[in-house]
Amino acid sequence: MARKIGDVIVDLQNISLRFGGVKALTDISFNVREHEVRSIIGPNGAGKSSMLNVINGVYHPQEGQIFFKGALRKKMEPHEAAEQGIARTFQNIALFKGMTVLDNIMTGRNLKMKCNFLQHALYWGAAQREEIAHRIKVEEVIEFLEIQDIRKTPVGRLPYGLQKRVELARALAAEPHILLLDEPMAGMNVEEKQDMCRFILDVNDHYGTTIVLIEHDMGVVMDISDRVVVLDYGKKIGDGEPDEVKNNPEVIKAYLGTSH
Amino acid sequence: MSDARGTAADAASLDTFPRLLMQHARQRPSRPAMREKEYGIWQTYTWAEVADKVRAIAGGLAALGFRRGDRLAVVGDNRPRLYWSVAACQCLGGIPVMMYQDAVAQEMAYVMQDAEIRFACVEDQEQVDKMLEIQGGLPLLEHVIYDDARGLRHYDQPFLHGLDEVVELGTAHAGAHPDFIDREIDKGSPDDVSVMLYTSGTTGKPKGVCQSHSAFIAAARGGCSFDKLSDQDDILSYLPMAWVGDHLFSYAQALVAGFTINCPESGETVMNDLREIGPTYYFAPPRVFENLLTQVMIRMEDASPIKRKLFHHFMDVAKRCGADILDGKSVSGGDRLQYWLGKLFIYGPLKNVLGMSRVRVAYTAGAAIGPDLFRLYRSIGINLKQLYGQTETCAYVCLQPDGQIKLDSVGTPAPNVEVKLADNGEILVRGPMLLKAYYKRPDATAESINAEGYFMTGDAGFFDEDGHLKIIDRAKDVGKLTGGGMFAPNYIENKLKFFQHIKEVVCFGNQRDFVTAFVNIDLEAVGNWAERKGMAYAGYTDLASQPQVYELIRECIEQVNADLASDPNMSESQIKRFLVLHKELDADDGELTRTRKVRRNFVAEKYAVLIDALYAGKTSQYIETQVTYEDGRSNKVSAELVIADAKTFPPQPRKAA
Amino acid sequence: MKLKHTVLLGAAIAGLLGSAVASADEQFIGLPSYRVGPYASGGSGLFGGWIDYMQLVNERDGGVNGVKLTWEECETEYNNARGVECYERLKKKGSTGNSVFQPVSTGITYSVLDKVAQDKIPMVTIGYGRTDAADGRVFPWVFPMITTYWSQASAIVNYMGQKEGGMDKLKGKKIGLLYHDSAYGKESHAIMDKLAAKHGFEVIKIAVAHPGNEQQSQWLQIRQAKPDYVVLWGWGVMNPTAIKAAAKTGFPREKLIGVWWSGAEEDTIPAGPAAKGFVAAGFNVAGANYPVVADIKKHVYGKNKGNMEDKARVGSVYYNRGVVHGIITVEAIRKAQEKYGKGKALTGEQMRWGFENLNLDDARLKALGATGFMPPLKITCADHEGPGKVKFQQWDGSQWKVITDWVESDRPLVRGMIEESAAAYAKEKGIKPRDCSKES
Amino acid sequence: MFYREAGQFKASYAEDARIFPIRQDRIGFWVLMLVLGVAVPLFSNEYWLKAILIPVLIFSLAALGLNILTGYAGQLSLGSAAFMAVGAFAAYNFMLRIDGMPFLLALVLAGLTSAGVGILFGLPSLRIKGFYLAVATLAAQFFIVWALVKFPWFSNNSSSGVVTAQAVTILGYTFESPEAKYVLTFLIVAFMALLAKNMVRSSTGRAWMAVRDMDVAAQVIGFRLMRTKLLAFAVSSFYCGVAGALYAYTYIGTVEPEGFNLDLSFKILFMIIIGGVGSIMGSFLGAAFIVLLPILLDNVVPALFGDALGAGFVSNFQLIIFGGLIIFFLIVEPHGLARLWQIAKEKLRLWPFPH
Amino acid sequence: MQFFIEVLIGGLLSGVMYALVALGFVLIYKASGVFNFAQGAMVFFAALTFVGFQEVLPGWLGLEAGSNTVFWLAFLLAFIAMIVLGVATERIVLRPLVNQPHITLFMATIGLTYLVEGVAQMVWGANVRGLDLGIVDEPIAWLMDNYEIGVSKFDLFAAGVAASLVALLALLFQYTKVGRALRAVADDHQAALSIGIPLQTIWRVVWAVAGFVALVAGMIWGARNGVQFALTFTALKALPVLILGGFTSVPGAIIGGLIIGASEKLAEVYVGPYVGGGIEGWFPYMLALAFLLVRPEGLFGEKHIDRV
Repeated sequence: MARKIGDVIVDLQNISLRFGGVKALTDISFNVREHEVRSIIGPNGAGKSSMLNVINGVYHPQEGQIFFKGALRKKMEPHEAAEQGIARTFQNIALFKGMTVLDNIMTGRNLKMKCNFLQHALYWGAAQREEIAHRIKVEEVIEFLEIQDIRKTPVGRLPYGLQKRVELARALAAEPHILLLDEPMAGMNVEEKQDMCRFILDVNDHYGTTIVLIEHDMGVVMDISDRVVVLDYGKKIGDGEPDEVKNNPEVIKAYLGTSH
Repeated sequence: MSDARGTAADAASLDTFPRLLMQHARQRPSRPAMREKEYGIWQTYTWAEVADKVRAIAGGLAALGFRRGDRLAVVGDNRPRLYWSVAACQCLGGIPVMMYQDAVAQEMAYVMQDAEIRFACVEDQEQVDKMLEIQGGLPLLEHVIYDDARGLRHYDQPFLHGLDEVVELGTAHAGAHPDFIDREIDKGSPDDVSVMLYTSGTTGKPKGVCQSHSAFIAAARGGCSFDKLSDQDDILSYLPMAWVGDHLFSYAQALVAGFTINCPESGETVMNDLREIGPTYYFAPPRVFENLLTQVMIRMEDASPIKRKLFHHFMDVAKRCGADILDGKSVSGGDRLQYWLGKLFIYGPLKNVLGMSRVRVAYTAGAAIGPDLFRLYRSIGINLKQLYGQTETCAYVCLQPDGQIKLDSVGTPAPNVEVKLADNGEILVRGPMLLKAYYKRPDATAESINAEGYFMTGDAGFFDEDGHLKIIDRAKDVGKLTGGGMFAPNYIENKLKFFQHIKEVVCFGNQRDFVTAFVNIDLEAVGNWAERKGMAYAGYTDLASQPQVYELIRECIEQVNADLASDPNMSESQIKRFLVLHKELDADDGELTRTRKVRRNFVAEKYAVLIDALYAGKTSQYIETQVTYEDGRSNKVSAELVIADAKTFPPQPRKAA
Repeated sequence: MKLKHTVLLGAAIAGLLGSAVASADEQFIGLPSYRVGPYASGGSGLFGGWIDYMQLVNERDGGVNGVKLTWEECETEYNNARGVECYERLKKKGSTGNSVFQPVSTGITYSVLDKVAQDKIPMVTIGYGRTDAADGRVFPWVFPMITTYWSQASAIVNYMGQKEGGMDKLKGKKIGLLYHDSAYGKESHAIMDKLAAKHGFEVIKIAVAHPGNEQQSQWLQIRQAKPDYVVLWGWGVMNPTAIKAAAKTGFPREKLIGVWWSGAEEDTIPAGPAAKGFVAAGFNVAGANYPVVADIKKHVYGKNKGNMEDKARVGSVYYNRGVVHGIITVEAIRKAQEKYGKGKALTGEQMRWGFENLNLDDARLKALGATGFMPPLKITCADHEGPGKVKFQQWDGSQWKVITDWVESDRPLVRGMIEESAAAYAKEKGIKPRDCSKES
Repeated sequence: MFYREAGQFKASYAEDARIFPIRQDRIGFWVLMLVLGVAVPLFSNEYWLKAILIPVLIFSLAALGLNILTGYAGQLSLGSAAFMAVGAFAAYNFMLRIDGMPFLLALVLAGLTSAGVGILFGLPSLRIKGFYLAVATLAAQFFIVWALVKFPWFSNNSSSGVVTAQAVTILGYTFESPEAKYVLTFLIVAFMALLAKNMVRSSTGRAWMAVRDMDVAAQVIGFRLMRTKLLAFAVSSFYCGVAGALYAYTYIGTVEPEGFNLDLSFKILFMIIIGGVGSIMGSFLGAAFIVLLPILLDNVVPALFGDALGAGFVSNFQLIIFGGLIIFFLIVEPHGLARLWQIAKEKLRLWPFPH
Repeated sequence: MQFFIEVLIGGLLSGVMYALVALGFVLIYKASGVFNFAQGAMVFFAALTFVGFQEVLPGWLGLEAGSNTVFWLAFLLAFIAMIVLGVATERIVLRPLVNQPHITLFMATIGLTYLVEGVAQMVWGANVRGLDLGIVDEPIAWLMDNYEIGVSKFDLFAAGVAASLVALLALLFQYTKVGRALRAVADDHQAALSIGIPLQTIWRVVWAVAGFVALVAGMIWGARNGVQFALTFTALKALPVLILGGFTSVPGAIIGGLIIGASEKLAEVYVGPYVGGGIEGWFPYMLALAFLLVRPEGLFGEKHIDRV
């Protein structure tokens, strides 16, 4: 592999998150290094999605600290996380149903677009140039993910697997430093999973994007991850390279104990 | 002469492709030379840009050590940059060797050995992988250049170069040797070999056909003037670059006339891209026209009854008078009005959906086209014509002139081409477009060109009273039944293939008592038919074995038999027995050529047991066959094939004309 | 039947395209009516009476000097935009175009105010509309006849003065003004303030938000303020609610004086027994025992050509108001025919002359069988209003009883205000007032 | 059927992103513009201009405004008429109080005033959604109309509360005839529709739609909810405001606050639902439908039943038909006329094939 | 002080009236997620039908006008009419629109409003009628005499009716099969379907119950202000109650109604004079809005967390 794993880019320390009285995450610490593929696994309800939501500012932990690129991060809104280069996909596809594939992916570029609505209204000069410039970037992503033929299709009409790919494309269009993927392969057949794995690795490889991944398919996780963190009932029960984690007795117990 | 091709004086000096290219770059620098659907739009390259790119690539090749006379293998889909590589190679006096992109590595290895390739320019990772696979057996191969870098990042073989890298080398080279390319172009001679195309090789190993600049330019000029092609025309280039037709239409004629080549986004999007571009000049083998029509008919089945009625009504009108209107013959006013309405409501939209609204000239060749099919396209106003030619003649022998279309002929000899018939009916041709030689095969060259300089096409045919050439079959395929009657298998097969339910037929009968046939059903058409009948089936093999399907095929065969019975020469060739094959004939299994022609002898050998069963009077036969899939895996398919009889008819005298 | 519908449908569509056919001896009157929506109950009575009167003229007299009256209703839903559409739709109908436009909605009146002058169609707004249009020098095409809101307010104050035994007795009194919180309701403010200043009483203005079906807090305020009289300047459901709330608060109904849009059966019946004693102004009176109403019953309902679905409402306040609209319209036609030729259909311009020279004196009213039914009316070039008199009626629990003769308004005061306002308008719009001495 | 798209390829993104990518649509559009802009004023009669075409255009603009808010940004509003009122009265006051105020500038200022009020009433959208928001917008509806009635300053102390629009003069030309008023309205509406189209096809519109379709995801990819929603309120109110001003100046000629009641707000909402939520063209189709339907019923129903039944019956019957037709339309095509048109167009493009 | 108390009591009692109308909204919204704008028209329709029958029945059956028999017969017939209307609405309007966006259903109910208004006036005419329930709208004498606080007997009666209606509904939901099914449906349509609750039956029942509530509301409002078109405007009074109380909460509707009623009266009396009065039209909305800014889910609405 050509890519080099770099320094710690996100460092979560002693994170605890509660909804009302329900504890979603309890005292979890782990870090993500630049350029690596970092997986979070665990049974349903283990707090995996909450973890991603903490990283990109959708949820705010009651306790703990987050260091981003070495600096302590203040409580921030999701759009601020986006501005810092954190993009993500969702467990239940969160595409914009009323828009075409192209428009969905174009939304991923929004932070890089500088024109205001008045310029848009006139659609002349800078606004048009900007649209085109970003369209070119988006077309590269479209080509990269091989979704040329559905470019103008409304996303609602697409099959599940393709929707997932479009969502990835939308996140990629933002040219993120860190890409959070929440079960990108859930509900896919073997072939689609293979494609998606390839795309994830390609992204990691081609753009050097750091990837934080939640996935149920252990085969996939062990194949493509550099390091894996295991959660169970909101607590961390394992962390390390795939082989290490695979042989961790607590992890084995957690997994044997559930139907996954 | 249209001014697009410059003055006569120009023509004299424009005798090689590089010179033609440079001339266009001067004459119409900002006209589009090529377009390619990429990143969602048609990326357009003007003649000036193309010339610059070609110079750069040529410089890069030269920098890599490419020398005059070297051969450059070109493999890939129709991509502008591959066309540029061809031109760049020619600039340096090299010979591009066009290869089929879907050939498996082993097939490629043969050609590359035969042509002593040092340089290869390939499209993408897939082709690079093939090159890497066969590279061990190709000690001469020095450099492999690829166009699309996707997935190749971690390939660190030193002989792999991205085309961009080559262009950079070329730019640097041009800095060091400013007029190097121009000098190289000046060195070129019209008699130099401009390209090597390998014959598909229905029999034996492929042979490299060496064509000179002058031959291809002559063929292209002839065609352009014949159909008045100009720099305003558009063509969609989607047929394999290694096929002579593409080289003539998309490369040679474009460089002569200066029209625009349009490359589709990918194989899957051809239909869509065709519709977007709406070419004015179109070429497709009969198979494509057939498929299109089948699709049209299938889609129309789902239309509302009113629409269906309207459609069929106007198609009848078109059948009645459409072709005559296109040919400029006189047609009654009522029909004209009906046709006009039809054009508004049916033909126009239909042509539009097919992407043929703007088509001015369309050609088909490579195999016989069904007269009904042919007429149908013409009747809705598409100026579809047939041509006849071979790789060895730059695909240029006979053309159908506008207004003189005969459904079963291939037209009159093209400008500057002499055609005559040998005693055995074999067609002989002579003219400026003949091949220079088969590469390293003086024996074969001598064999195919007779003392008077005529190329022996190997096809049998005759001229009708108007001087139009009719092709019957491959001369060597024309055999005799034991009863003495003529057996022209292609002729019979073509008649059968014109039925929408039949995809492929192989007939046997030479030195036999009667004619038998293997049939491949058309899965799409028969599948649809079966669905409407409510029949359940699991895949091709199952469907092919259904008794109703046999009944369907039998009807087709009997219709052909009745037709054959009316032709005194052919009445004995009626098909007595047939079977429907359990698998589709496939190029991957070697049963078809890459241009999808049946390899008759191979099939006969492979399925000898079936032929025996046909002639032994059995009613069924067990067969087991190896099937190769696209990815190279293989599997065995077996079936108990039913053999059926078909009704034959007594010979009937031809009706008085 | 079916064929007929098709024909009619075709005609209707043709009508939509703006063409219409009518023979020359018919006078066309476009009626922008409202029979659905919140004010449908008033609308159905008013337009019923109006149409019945025109029917009467056709049936009994064979038209006006032989000219039959024709009309077409256009539903406005009391909505300005639809009113404008109706105006435009109706204006070209009939052989001479629509000869008079009477929108029966102040909003629509304003919306077409400019248009009528351009199109030369007189607009008659009886008891509503733009008050200062009574100055015919500035508004030659608009006729806010009989009485305007300002005259009415003044007449109501005069009535109070009568009750108190002299205008000077009003000094120091408190008069509550319970008004519909809209442009219509606010029309009362200026005149009441003027009158208050003149007579030395206090006005307590209390707004009721539309639609007015909740007046608890307003009436609590009234109870606190303890006014001597309350003027009910209401519309629609606000009226019965106010009457009921007055009863609930214990405010004597005799001291609750409604304006003419608050004084109909539609306002009292829903209030039930609470309405007994309620007094309201009216430029027409209720009752079916006037000869003109009797004639309608005989000639129209007798032939089963009546417009009212509920015949019991013939003779109600709104119905009779419709009859007044009919009388004025027909009399203007009669007048204009005298000048422009009897037996001929009139243009809007000719009709305007008819209105401007209308003179319904006692004799004429008697001839029409409408003595006491409406006040005598004389319109001049300068004065497009006329008498400005109202009668007061009291609800006795089942019907309206007239309790006064025609009560005058403070003409000089009102006229002064009108002329002032009209002059301001003329100035704003750059209109040069007509010199009425030159009008014939 | 009449679409001949073969050969219409896009060689640049600018071409690909055109409003009408298909040439036939472009031609059709320009023909329509010529008909509406030239032929109609030349050949149409006064009734059609004054009573139908001008209001259709103005209501289209208002519907467009609401469509931006509801259709594109997903914020349901029941207060559009109030924003029209703000525009109408703002334009009146700008014209009245500033000497030599150019009409077009007054129009823009009216729009801006309305936009400002819109932002104010849009603030709750940051906390509440859906019907709660819809009902909350009723606060705007009632409050604004109340305020306009209550404070006589707005109507220049007019005793009746009704104000008369000043003459419309641009560069010395006074727009008086119905034709001139129509052309002016047409040009303004067409221009604003173009601006709206441009907004919705660029990043602004994508932001709106993203917030509409999935606000959490929109935030996660970097859209700011507050800015996006308030911008939608502002732009929407701007459009309604200009529509209101046009209503006063080129249509009715006078304004009274009650004209802009809840009923009108509902009508505008109907326009976008019937026309098509999230469609520029739908706004126009819906406005035409809602304006024309009662007029058509008015003409047709009496012809069918007029002689048989009473006038009250006829009027009520029209109301029933109107309500019934709206329900019928919602059932048959919940996505509105624009979707019907889209389907028809798809059919025409594929003709003679069914799919 | 008396005055304040009087205003407060009056406001609370008006609030009960608002709550009565809001109740119909809540029932339908809870069961089918439809924001039924036609509730106001249904109130009008119900009242008009009741009065209409009261008028025609004596003639038809030869009964004595104003007798108890006529009253209850008219009530019964009006109730049947409301059931027919409810069931027809479910069948003709809602069922074809199932799974459509809420706004579409909302629009359909506005269409329904026009339709119901048209039908009501077409059948019974546009005449304004009085409705006498036999309870006079007068202040209770001893309160008036002893404390100078005017509390209307009628308003008390209305409050009593509203209270019994709410109690009745509570019993219905708590102790009947349909009621339990209804609560299940309100919680989760899909889940309810999956355990075999026939949604459409539930909807029909709910529309019929809403019709009954409309009838009661219509009769009380009609007795107060007369039976006329303006009854449809009662819906406008109910809407702020709904945002305040939450669309899905019956207690919310009651308490919301009380809050709105009391506060709007107090505002009109104590704030109104400073701004020119007539603020009742918008004040409840502003109040509800201000409240929502603090608690977006309303008084009793369930808190909703977006899961991503």
